Amino acid sequence: MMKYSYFPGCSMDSTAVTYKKSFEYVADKIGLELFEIPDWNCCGSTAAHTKNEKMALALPARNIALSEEANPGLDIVTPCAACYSRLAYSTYAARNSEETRKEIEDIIEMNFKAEPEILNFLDLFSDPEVKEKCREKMVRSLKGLKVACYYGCLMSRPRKITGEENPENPMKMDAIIEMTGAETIEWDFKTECCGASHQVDAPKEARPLIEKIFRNAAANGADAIVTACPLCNMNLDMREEEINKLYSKKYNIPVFQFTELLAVAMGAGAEQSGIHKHFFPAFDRINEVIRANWEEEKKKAKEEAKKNPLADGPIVVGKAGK
Amino acid sequence: MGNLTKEQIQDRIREEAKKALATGEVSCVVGWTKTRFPDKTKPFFAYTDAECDLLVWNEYCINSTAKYALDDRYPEQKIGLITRGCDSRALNRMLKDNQLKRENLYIIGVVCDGKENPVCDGCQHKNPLTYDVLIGEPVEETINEKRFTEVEAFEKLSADEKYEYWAKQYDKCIHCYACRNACPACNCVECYADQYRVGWQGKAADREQNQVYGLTRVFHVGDRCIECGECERVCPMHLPIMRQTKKMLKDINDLFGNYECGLPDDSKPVLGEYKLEDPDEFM
Amino acid sequence: MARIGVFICHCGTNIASVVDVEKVAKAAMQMPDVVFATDYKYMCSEPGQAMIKEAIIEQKLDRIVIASCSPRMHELTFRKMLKGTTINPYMLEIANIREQCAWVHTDREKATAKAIGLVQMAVAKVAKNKPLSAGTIPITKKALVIGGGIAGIQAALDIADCGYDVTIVEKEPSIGGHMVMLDKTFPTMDCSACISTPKMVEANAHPNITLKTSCEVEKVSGYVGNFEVTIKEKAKYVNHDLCTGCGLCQTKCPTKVTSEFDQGMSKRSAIYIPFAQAVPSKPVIDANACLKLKDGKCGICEKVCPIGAINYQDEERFTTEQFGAIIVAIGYELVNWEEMYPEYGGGKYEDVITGLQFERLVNASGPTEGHILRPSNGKEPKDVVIIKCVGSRDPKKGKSYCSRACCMASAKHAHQILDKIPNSRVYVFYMDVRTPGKGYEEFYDNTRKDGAQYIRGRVSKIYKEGSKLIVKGEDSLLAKPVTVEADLVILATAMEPASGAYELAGKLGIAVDGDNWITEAHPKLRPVETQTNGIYLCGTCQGPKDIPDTVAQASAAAVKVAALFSHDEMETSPMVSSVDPDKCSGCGFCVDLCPYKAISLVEYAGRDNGRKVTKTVAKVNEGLCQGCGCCNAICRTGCIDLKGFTNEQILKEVDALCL
Amino acid sequence: MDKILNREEGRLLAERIAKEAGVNVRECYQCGKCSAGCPMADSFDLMPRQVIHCLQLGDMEEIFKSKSIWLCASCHTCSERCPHEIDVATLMEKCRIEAQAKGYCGQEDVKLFNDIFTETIRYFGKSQEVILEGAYNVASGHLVQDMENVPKMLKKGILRPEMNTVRDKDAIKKIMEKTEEGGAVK
Amino acid sequence: MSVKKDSSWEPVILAFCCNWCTYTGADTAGLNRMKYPENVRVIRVPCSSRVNPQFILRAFQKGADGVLVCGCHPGDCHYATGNYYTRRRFMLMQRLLEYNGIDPKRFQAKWISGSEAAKFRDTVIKVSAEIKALGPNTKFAEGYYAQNEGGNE
Repeated sequence: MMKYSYFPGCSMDSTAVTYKKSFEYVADKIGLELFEIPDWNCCGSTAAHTKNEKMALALPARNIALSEEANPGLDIVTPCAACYSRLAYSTYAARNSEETRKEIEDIIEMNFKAEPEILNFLDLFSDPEVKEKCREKMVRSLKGLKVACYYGCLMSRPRKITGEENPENPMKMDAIIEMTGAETIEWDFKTECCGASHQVDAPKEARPLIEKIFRNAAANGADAIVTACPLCNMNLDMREEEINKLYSKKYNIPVFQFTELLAVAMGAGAEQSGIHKHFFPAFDRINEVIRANWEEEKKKAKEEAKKNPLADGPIVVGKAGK
Repeated sequence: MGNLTKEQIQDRIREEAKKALATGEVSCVVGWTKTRFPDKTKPFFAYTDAECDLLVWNEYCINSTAKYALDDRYPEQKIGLITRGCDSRALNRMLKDNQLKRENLYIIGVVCDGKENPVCDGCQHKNPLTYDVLIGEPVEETINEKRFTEVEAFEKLSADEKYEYWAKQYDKCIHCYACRNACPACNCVECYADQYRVGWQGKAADREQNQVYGLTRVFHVGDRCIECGECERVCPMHLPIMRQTKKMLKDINDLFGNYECGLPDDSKPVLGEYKLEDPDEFM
Repeated sequence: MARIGVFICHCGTNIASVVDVEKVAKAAMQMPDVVFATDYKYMCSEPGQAMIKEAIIEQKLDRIVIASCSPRMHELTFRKMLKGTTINPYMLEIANIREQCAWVHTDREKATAKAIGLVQMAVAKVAKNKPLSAGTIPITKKALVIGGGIAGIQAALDIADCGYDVTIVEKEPSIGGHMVMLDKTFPTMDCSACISTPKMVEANAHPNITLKTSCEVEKVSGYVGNFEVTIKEKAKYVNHDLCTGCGLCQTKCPTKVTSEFDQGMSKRSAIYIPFAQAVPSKPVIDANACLKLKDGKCGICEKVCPIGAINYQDEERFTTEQFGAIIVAIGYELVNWEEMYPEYGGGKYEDVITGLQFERLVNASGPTEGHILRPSNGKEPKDVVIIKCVGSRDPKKGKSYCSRACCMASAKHAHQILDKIPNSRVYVFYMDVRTPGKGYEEFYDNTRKDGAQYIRGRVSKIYKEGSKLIVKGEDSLLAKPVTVEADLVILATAMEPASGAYELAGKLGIAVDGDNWITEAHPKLRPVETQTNGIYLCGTCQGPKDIPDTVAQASAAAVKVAALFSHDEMETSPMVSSVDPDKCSGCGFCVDLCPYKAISLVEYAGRDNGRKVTKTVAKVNEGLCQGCGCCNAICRTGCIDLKGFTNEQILKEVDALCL
Repeated sequence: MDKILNREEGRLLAERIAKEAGVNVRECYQCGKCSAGCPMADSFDLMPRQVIHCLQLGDMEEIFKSKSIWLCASCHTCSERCPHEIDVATLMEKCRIEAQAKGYCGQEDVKLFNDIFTETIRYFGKSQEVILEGAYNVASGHLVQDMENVPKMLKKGILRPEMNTVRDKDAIKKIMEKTEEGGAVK
Repeated sequence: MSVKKDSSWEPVILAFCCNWCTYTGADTAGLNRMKYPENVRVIRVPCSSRVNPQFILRAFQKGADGVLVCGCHPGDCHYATGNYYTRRRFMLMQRLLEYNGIDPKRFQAKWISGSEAAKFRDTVIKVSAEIKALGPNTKFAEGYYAQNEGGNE
């Protein structure tokens, strides 16, 4: 059953345009049924739990309660690591203390049973059925692209919330990316913090965290970093150029959402995957890989039986392209 | 009930009893015979063919035959026993307690069709579980949902109500040990209660001695009780003895998992084993 | 009629200041069967004991009660005293009126009343005491040592030198254990192999020692002085009676697998002698690697063996032998740090190694012939980080205990690196430095003087950038996060009990603690004994320790064995259970219950219905019974009874309580 | 003047905070693994390890006035790696909330950003990144921060001028008001 | 039931203590001069598993107001497994007594190790106070019935 209650989160409607486009493309391809939670609100993010614990529990709880009402029996998926963490926290707190659950109900003035499981997109795409569907839809190979999967903090830690068995070296995204033919590298900053929550209010202190991530990715030979969170992605993508300037580096590592790579491998063009909308140029890199693979296929095909080349060639840049 | 009429069963019993005696290996067959009261039978030892024809089967065949096997723990010849479900569980009990040897027994199992005995209403095993020859087709086993309802109700009383109740009961007890003598789980060679010199308890039939006997008895048979109800049936003062033993059985079921005695498996009495993960209330 | 004497001790003022001892003595005189009662300053003193002995004669006492300190204190003293009198040593009961009365109460009146009550209980009990005498059992004067590391070797040599036979069972193909893998030993920097191999050779050559390598203990039954042990000898595929140890086979063997002895840092052949100084210096075939045994191909060793000692049909064998005592010396293993610490790379970096791997690396007979080289590229490291407490003192990821030897081992490694690699830098991340041992602190001092930089803090992460390992820690004395770019990282990994320790303890019927270390009988006073008589322990199977402590413990265990063997037979405690066969129903309930397997069902000529019959009844093996009384409480007839704590005695005590 | 360690008040407060976090700070043996793995520790004036030490001592003043509790990114690396399973991150958070209630602020910009963030939630129900960044830049005086990215965003259609808000605004307001009445969850 | 509330009344409490853990713990309590009520009397047994349930009935019969059975913590038994049997036995015993009208506070089992002197003291203080609050035990007590001519207790 590929039916889920869907909590997009605030970023999905604004900055995470590439995530949104590519996910919608993939969801459509594989026939995912998503029911957006009606009139959802912000999860409160870092700000709420920095200021007020009850607020941090109640804001996400309203969304869960709405979901229980509108989409009964469905688990909730959310693309954002922060939203995921906050929703999961509320669920955890309510499941572990009846008193807390009641208190939250009193605050939000709704029934709140904390029944649905909270899933992030990596959980969603690790579902065997979803994975199988994805695999069926692959038409291009991203072979030759060396990818560093970046998970960030909130999908890995704390363990009691995420259920991640190995928060030092998670493998869910790697397994998803491998379906596209891209190669995932072993590196050491999969779950190191990128400092997204402090990039605005404490830039001086937080910028080095980004640099370290790029440094380790580069040192381990990554062509690209892949994320599964709008905040991680924007933080790395938007600031790569600045980092290069600030630290006199020449990192040339585009930062994709994992859904973009899935979409591209399923045959999406730029407009459909949003791949050309990155701050740091990402389009060319992926196109090179696809072209190389395509030409090799073509050569092979010619050599073998002079059959027609594959239907899907390199991406044709739409009118919004460069 | 079953596929045979009472008369047919009776005929088959007599036939099997004669067959058993004819082999020469079996010295006698224990069953029931009629008395001068139409609604009573008595236990009966058939040594000859003629005596076999006196064996009866009707709804008044109530006494347990199994315990008679203990009369001769070291028989020179096999003892034949007419055995219902409850008797066979009693035999299993005594076999597990090493009081009998299976090879000394010739068991004629009869699928029971219920007796004029209130305890039969809750019977979960009408089919004999151990036998050499079986009379009647096995019937489907039932589960007694009300196994512990009486105990559960009694548990709800206040401490003083419970005590008062039992005190009154034990005031009646005349210390006759009929319950012990009828019980298949009471199979010691020499009962502790007869060992006056050690000083386990006094001889007097007063409330305190009766209480101590009553509770000690629960501990001695509680994890071996096959719920045949013989103790209560033979009690001349009509003490609700089963209400005590069933309490222990219920607690065992609650604390250590499903438990029923007298089945032909290799389970041990609960107090003779332990599990590391047993609940611990004594921290 | 019993004639009981009661003796109330003042214990100086310890008892007398709270309890009115004279009043207790007076009250005792009124108790049934008491014919004499008195008080005295110190009952345990010479004059006190003399007074008791005198009273026994004068008053014709046949049993006594002493009200004094805890029986755990002086019960033995007074029993010994009674040995020289007309009274059996077990016709004694002690009322504990010090620890459990005078010391815990302040109200003189109430305390005195309680003391009288306690005396009353003891009087009631002693009236039912019976004379007991200790039995004797013969002793098989042959010891089994399980484990052929330095602990086992030392213990075996000491026992053998006392003139007794010893068998060493070792699961590996050679004895030697961990010590022979080490390069140097702290703090003296002796060559470890040079001091341990002579012991190995001596053990092999000793006329009283039998070596059984590639063997494991399969089953143990019996009791002190008379253990029956089944030993499993694994298939070696080489007839060691024929083999001369020429080693031709291992040079010709085409299959190479990683060497256990070199901690995975070199290769060995499928038919192999584990290391150059191995004892016995004869090869075995590794069935998991050998082509012939796996696929039926190859067979080269058989062809080249000049003696025909190769036997591919070899099978495991079981032998059963009698032993009088067993020493457990199965040692330790290092924890699997790769699983515990993904943040240290979880094993994916070749240049992150354990201390034991470093020992092989720095050893002249090791894979690099003693040159410290980075496993990844064979180059000499300049910046080396040593991390302590990897798996130790880490209740979440590893073990909560301190592994004791690593502080010194790490200091040694730091010293060796600084000594062997000019211009090298060593950083030691530590939380505490523990050097309790002779010459240890001085050694640590010197290591620091050599230039080892100690940094107080636990390392949080190791990762790789380029060819360097980035080690992230906090310098907690600076209160600053610090980073070291290292070429080599050595982890001082925790010790844990050898695999199979738990199972072996089960076979032997001895206890292990929560971490599976074998538990000693008493942490202070019986450190090399186990709770089972006749089974001793030594070395790291009891807990992490270094070589000096291990060897000392081994000799201590050997003395215990020698002391046991110095008698032809031994006394057993008479306070054991026994069965009244006439009352016993033979239900066998007690048999399964007994933790020592001391009870069995036996045939007994009894009577039933006036007829002679052969009954089946329970019988207690007094050599095995430890006197716990578990069987007593479960026996419905009460026919099994613990001497010294009989049903009758305890019931009388209970009765006396409430008089 | 020397720090006086045996002050009851701070100790009781520290004990309460630790209890709320479900942590026994006495288990900490100051190994420093938390600080060593902390991504923000370079900017901390008090190492996470020292925060725990102050909690052990009951020296809350030191914690409340520190920057560290504000700069903590709640990445939970410390809690994950602690050998004694001390939830350092949650303690940091509890200390920060407590400090705020007591009127301390070791890092004005962080507080400001969080305040603006919660205000946007109060009024719109959803986070408004444009308003958030703009309001923060004006309020903090960092006028040009991140502004170089704005034209790019507009050009690529990443930022849209239209507003995204919750329909049931009262519900959100009520949640905010109700939660601001009380403090920590029991 | 009316219990004469005589303030000077002290309960009689019997404690069966295993030699290796609780008896040692009680000795240690003495060694450390800890204070607890006088009304507890210890009977030393080698192991808590030596305690026959009949001893407890006997104690109540002879007028004990409370009975304690103390042994090593499960897993720490000197004889390896004895206290696991103790645990089963006395969980059932406590329930059976309750079923017969005896307050479960009057019969308790506790695990107290040799080093837990303070736990021994605290247990005695607590149990003693609990039983004092319950008043004298008349149920099962020998002679009580005869004296009171079957009167209501």
